[in-house]
Amino acid sequence: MSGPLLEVDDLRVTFSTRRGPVEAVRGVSLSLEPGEMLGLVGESGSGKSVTGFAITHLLDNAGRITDGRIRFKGQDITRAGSADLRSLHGAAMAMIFQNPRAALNPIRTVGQQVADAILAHRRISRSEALDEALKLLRAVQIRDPERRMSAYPHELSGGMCQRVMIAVAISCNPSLLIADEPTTGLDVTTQKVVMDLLAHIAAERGMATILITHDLGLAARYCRRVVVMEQGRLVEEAEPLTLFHRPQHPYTKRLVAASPTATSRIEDLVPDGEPIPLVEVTELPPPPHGTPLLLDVKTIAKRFDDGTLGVADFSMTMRGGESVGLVGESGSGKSTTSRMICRLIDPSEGEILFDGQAIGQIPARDFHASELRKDIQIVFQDPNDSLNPRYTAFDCIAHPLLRLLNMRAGDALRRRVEECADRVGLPRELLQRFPHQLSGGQKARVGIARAIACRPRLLVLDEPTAALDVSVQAVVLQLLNRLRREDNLAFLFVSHDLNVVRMMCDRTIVLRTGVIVEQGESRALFANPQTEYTRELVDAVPHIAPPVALAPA
Amino acid sequence: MSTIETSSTLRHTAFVLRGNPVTAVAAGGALLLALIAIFAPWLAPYDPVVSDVPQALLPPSAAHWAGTDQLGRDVLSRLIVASRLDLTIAVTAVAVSFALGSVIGALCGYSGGRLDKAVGRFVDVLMAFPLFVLAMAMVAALGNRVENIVIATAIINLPFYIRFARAEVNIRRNLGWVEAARACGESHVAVVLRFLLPNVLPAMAVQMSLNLGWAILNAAGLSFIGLGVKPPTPEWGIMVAEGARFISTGRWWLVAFPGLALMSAVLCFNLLGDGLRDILDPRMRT
Amino acid sequence: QSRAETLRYVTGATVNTLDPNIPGSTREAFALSMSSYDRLVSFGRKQLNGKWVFDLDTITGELAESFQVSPDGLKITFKLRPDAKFQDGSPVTAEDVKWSLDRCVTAPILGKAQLLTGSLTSADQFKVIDPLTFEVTLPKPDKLALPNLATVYPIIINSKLAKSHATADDPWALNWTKENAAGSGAYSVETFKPGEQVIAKRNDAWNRGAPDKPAAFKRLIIQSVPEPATRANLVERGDADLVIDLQASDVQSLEGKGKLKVISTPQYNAVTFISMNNTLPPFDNVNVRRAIAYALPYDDMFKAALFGRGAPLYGATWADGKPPSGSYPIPQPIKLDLDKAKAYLKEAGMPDGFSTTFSFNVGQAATAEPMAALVKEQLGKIGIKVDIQKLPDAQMSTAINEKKLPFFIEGIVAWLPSTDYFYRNFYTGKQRWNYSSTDNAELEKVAQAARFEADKAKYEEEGKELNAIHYDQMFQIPIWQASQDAVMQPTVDGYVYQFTRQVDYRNLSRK
Amino acid sequence: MGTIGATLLRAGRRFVSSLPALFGVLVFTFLLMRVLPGDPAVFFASGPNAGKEEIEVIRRQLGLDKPLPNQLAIYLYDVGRGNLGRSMMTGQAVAKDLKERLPASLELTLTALLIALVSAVPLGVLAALRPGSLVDHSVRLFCSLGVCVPTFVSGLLLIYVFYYLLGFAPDPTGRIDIFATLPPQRTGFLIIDFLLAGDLEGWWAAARQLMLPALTMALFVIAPLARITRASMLVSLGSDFVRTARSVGLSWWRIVVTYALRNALLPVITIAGIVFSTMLGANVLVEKVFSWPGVASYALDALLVSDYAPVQGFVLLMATIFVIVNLVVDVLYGIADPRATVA
Ligand SMILES: Nc1ncnc2c1ncn2[C@@H]1O[C@H](COP(=O)(O)OP(=O)(O)OP(=O)(O)O)[C@@H](O)[C@H]1O
Ligand SMILES: Nc1ncnc2c1ncn2[C@@H]1O[C@H](COP(=O)(O)OP(=O)(O)OP(=O)(O)O)[C@@H](O)[C@H]1O
Ligand SMILES: [Mg+2]
Ligand SMILES: [Mg+2]
Repeated sequence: MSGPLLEVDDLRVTFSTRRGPVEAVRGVSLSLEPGEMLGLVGESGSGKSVTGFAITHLLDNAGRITDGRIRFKGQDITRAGSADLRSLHGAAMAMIFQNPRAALNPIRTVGQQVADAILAHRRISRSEALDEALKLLRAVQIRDPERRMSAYPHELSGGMCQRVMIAVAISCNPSLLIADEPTTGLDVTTQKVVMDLLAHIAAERGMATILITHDLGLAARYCRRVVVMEQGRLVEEAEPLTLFHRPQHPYTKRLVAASPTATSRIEDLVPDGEPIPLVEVTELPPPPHGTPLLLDVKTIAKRFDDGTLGVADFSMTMRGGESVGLVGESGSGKSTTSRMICRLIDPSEGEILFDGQAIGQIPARDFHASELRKDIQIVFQDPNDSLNPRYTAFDCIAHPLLRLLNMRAGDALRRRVEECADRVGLPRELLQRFPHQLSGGQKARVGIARAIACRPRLLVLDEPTAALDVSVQAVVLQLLNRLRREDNLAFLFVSHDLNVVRMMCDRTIVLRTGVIVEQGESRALFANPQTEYTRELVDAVPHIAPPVALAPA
Repeated sequence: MSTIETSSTLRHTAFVLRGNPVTAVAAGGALLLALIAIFAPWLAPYDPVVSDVPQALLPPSAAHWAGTDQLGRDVLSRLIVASRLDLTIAVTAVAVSFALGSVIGALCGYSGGRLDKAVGRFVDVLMAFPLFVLAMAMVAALGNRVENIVIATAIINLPFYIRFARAEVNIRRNLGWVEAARACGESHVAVVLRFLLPNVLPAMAVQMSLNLGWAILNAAGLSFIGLGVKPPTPEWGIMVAEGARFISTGRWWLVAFPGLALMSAVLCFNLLGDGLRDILDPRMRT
Repeated sequence: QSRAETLRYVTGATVNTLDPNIPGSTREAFALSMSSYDRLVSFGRKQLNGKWVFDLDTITGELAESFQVSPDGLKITFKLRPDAKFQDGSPVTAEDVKWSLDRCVTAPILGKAQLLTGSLTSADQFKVIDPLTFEVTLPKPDKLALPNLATVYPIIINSKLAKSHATADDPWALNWTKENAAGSGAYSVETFKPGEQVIAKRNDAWNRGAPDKPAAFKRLIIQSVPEPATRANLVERGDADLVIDLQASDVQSLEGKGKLKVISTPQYNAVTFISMNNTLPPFDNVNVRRAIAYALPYDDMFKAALFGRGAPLYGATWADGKPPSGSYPIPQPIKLDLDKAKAYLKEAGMPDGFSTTFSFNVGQAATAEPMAALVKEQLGKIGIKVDIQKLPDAQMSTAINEKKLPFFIEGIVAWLPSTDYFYRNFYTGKQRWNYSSTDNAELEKVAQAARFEADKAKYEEEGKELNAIHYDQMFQIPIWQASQDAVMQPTVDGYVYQFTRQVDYRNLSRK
Repeated sequence: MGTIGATLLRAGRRFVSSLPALFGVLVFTFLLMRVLPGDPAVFFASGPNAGKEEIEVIRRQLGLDKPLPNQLAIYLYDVGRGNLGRSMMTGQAVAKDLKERLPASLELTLTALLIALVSAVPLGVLAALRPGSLVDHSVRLFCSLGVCVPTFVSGLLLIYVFYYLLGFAPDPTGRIDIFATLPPQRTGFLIIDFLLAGDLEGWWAAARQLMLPALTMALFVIAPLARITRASMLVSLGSDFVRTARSVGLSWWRIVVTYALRNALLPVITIAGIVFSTMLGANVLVEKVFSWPGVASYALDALLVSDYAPVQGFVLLMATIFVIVNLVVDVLYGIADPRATVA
């Protein structure tokens, strides 16, 4: 075969929506050589997925290719009919989706699903197809594939599901694979394994791959060439190293800066952002001797009604103004711990002292009436569901003031709310909006404003930026950092992004299945992990480095 | 709420209606029904209860657009006046079961545990009853007054609302904003009543509008077996039930017109219910 | 047997027991028992206004070949038919008769209260003379003794068969007879599905029919179809042979089409009332009752509820204001006259009227509902506010029994419709059937005297006296005798209106 | 397979846990009946001259002379022994009556449900394939029409048109033409018994008889079924796994049926279960109109005359069926949805 495998020329995609047409992709051109892995990065909503769907003709009914051409193996497939599409799909190009569990039919065994895909393109008997499927499962390195053939997706872990998904996608040996954020939602450790597998298979079978991701580090690690998208346009195309070290386009520059790396500092995340008075993290004034610990958690444990042990034997201390990180893989008990400390759920055992007062014994049911309620506040993981859909931003921020400080509606309240909004950088005119009218970053700010409205002394942050874009994350992190310094807030910062924790926290606690495996001063801990588990976590974090995986073999 | 909210609600509603002509028609129909019910006494061309036996069982004519019944009463007038009672029965019955059911269901869904189990048992008992028989028995026991028909209809609807509210609250109870409300110092009860409940109402409102039609039919069924509203009060269900007796003698207007009235009311409510889903869903707004 | 030899009869109610004595038996059960069992005697028939109806005054033998009343009227001797056989082939003997009648007056069954009205109260009164001779002794001569033996209850049961199913708890085998017929009647029950249908086969050995022949139809299908409109459809399409209890409007239309035979007879032994409880204020005031009697829209009710099908009992003119006849019921000289009604109300001291409730039962809704609406409307015109109450049947009978209803629609049926029987059973005593709760010493005295009155002329006089008291006191308002409409295929012949207000299948044949 | 075992286990556990509800129904009905103002003794002592004495006799027979707690205890004891009492109305043991009539009701309800499902599912799918289209609107309209007409009216109309005017349908008098010979009773379901007896003519007669009433009932429940089918079909058509199926080029049929529809049917199963139980109790009016010898009309008649035992028996039967249907739904669900067994 000669010439590029795929050529996209000035592709435009328009969606007809309630408010008229929306042009999601506005003139994208790219080309892909056989066997190449191309990274497609950009922020949420920049049109990455739509580009992928347009190429594979999987757009919603509402979407239409309005202009441009797609050539595949030299053939124009822009307006391919449904018959052509059927042979194209799967056999020639395939797609892997973000949430593997949802992408698999929940009531069909994975073996059958792989076989379905095979049978769609090959005239063989079902039992032959099943044999073939078994081979594929083996190829994607599923342990014990014979048994897994008759498993349902819910019986598999996320990583396994993604492997099955890959098996489905490669079942007919397509020459083009489009992987749309294949590892978002997976653990850092799983993410690495899955990506390695994908790269390996693509290389082995000579499949060209487009890797769609918003994680620059990931793209850098696996791709030779990366294109950057912004608002439906390609803004830059380069080799990863070039891109990271010498970004040309301002957008790319912002993106690169915002991506936390093993060495970045919070101050660096937003190059042209608002200037923040720099205070050295390590130079916190040592607490005067004799002041009680702000938080003293003594061997708390949480046993759920169904018997699962969420957290066991967890102890920690915090001083005022200190920032402690809590990391661990999914399900390790981070949220459970933070909710117990926040007194939203009751610990089954142990004691919690706040500012010297025992609060562990006050039932969570009654804690809302406690004096200390306003001193411990929480910021939630997903900004989308952390705001009451029926409250405006103003109402959200005013809520704790009304309840906890007994303020009355009126000028004083308005001023206080506006002040909070100002502090988190939320434009005042957004205060009258409802959550669905706010962007993710704006919602996160409202959530933070609400949490700091009562001037708490301890702020628990449960993955406050996990659902945000890197650039938004950068701004939010910076904001949090500033607030902390200004108010001498103590942070309990929960996250699974080690780079973020390293930047934000003085100390870090590593949790695994509800038990502390390691803790210590953040930089030291990450530079020199003591346990295997922590080392794995650290290693799995994608770094911007030469693409090792695809180094010419 | 603020004026911004109201005007945007209006705009949004108008938008949904424009995009969905069926809902628009249904909404128009429901509005018309409500108007007819309100102005019934002035709209009815004849007194609905005054008999004129020599004029009995006349087919539709210029004087009596929908014919006359067994006692020579004008069917159209009776239909118009009946709308009031029927809508009242439907609306109050549904409102009562909705009010009770949503609060009980929400509390159960939020608290879980023993309360949830106990109420769940109670709901099971109610659900296991053949509902129509339950309604009949209750009306028979309490007497067939309008209030009792309303109560019976409300009670047989109750389990559905409890379950619905319970399920809706249950999936929301661990959401961030619910915990946030608690972190803002709200007690559990306040969280349920002031935060969760308003948020599940839209989904339930849909259910409600579907039930409105059903409540009318239920009253009609009760009338058919003789446990409906007292005569000579006009009521669609009774009129249909009485008219049904005359099908075999070809007096079609006695069943056709009340049937049509019943049908259009139920249809309006049902279609409106589908549309309401779109209007009330805050996520569909911009 | 062919379709032509089968009679398919559809009805709204259902046969619920094969023994008519069981409490709760329906009219359909009565009707079936007329054919599945024999009694000692039966009523004759007569023509009235060109239609055949039962005749109370001619009693003919059924199982009895002949019977004799002693001159003092205290002994009735029956000679049984020597050829009479039960359906299992065993002969009918005086022993069986004795057991059956003993059962009727001793067991806790419906027959007991009925036979009481004929002075038949104790087993001692029944005596077996020889296998074919049977004697009944009466304490007093009673006109109604013999007719009572022709009613539904005193069925003659195959006593050996029944006794073999008796138990210590149930010496009269009631549980068994409920589901099994052990009689000598014209039809034997083939299948019995309570609430659905009964299929009966002709008993070819039965020869008590007109000129000593078995019944005409070889097979009977008695089927329950609750929806009256459907019953009308069935007979019109020829799927059913005979239907009664149709809606008046359907009968009217079927009659109009002229394709079917429609025989309408007023229910001579039944009366429909607007009833008032004479012990509850304001109906304890005779003037209030009179006011009501003149305020009812009789003609409208008759037309709207019955479509004019029946015999009105209002609007008569009594020359010199005296009852023209001593029979019961007779048309009353009352009609809608609001001025008179108002005058009576004033006299009662209630010129502005009062409020009351007016009840009827759900089972009667088809006719009662329009009546109630009209009553409410008319009474409203003289200031009486009426609240209509529609009660489920059981509730209605309970309320009537407890004498709680002030004002309601009800009806009565008498199997032995003689004047004194009506007055004694429906106007005296603290019992359910005394709807008006009448307690009138004069009436009671005359009625009791009439009971044993042998002289016909005197009896007529006493009857007139009772009717005069009734009119004067207006205990309740008899309004009409509704029509019994039987609609049948033109080929069906021999329909007779029976005291049971049901069809006697033995009378019927196909042309 | 393990999953089926687990499903059965779960179903068993669920059955045991619904026993208290059954008991509640039992007691509640008992009390409800006593609260009814009608006195069955008075009603049934209806012969002329029936006086206080007769009423007392009947009251004793019915055991109504005892204090309420004793009555309840006796009733519970009897029910425990499978004795549901006697019906005054039919003079038969209630258990026998119900046993005879239940197959009629079940046959009717199941057929109606089948008709409803067979029409509702394709309609719902059709509507979901092109949401907002004319097809979609017509389906919604058509379905709503069905819910708007009370069953007794649609029943009478169907009879009038198909029996009286056109003569297509057999006379609406129960389950089988009165002149037909019944098949030997095996299941109680006529259309099955006829098949077992190999009597095709009889089968056809029974099926024809069943058509109109089943249609009447089906019309009433098509709407909820179609609506839920449409909704869940929309959800599953928009789901990620359908997109996956499209991305690997499965055929349209396979995507719509095997992938989307099979998933969409899960909620339909649940709703169908609820619909079935409500139908069984609520087909009173249809049974009345078609002279169908089913349990519901039996209970209605009993209720109107305050005949306690049949009503109590009927309610208990319905509640039991409700529980069983729930179990069946559970088991079906467990088979159809492998995830269900995990919970
Ligand atoms: N079905 C649709 N109807 C209307 N607009 C759509 C539709 N799908 C996508 N869009 C719009 O197209 C734009 C690009 O969306 P796309 O899903 O490609 O973003 P993305 O880069 O993949 O983002 P993410 O990282 O969040 O997945 C967005 O502005 C989105 O609102
Ligand atoms: N209400 C509950 N009942 C039973 N088990 C629970 C409950 N909540 C959490 N768990 C279990 O407790 C463990 C810890 O959960 P937790 O939510 O604290 O994890 P996490 O570290 O926050 O995970 P993630 O990173 O996915 O948010 C998990 O195994 C979870 O399944
Ligand atoms: Mg995307
Ligand atoms: Mg968590």
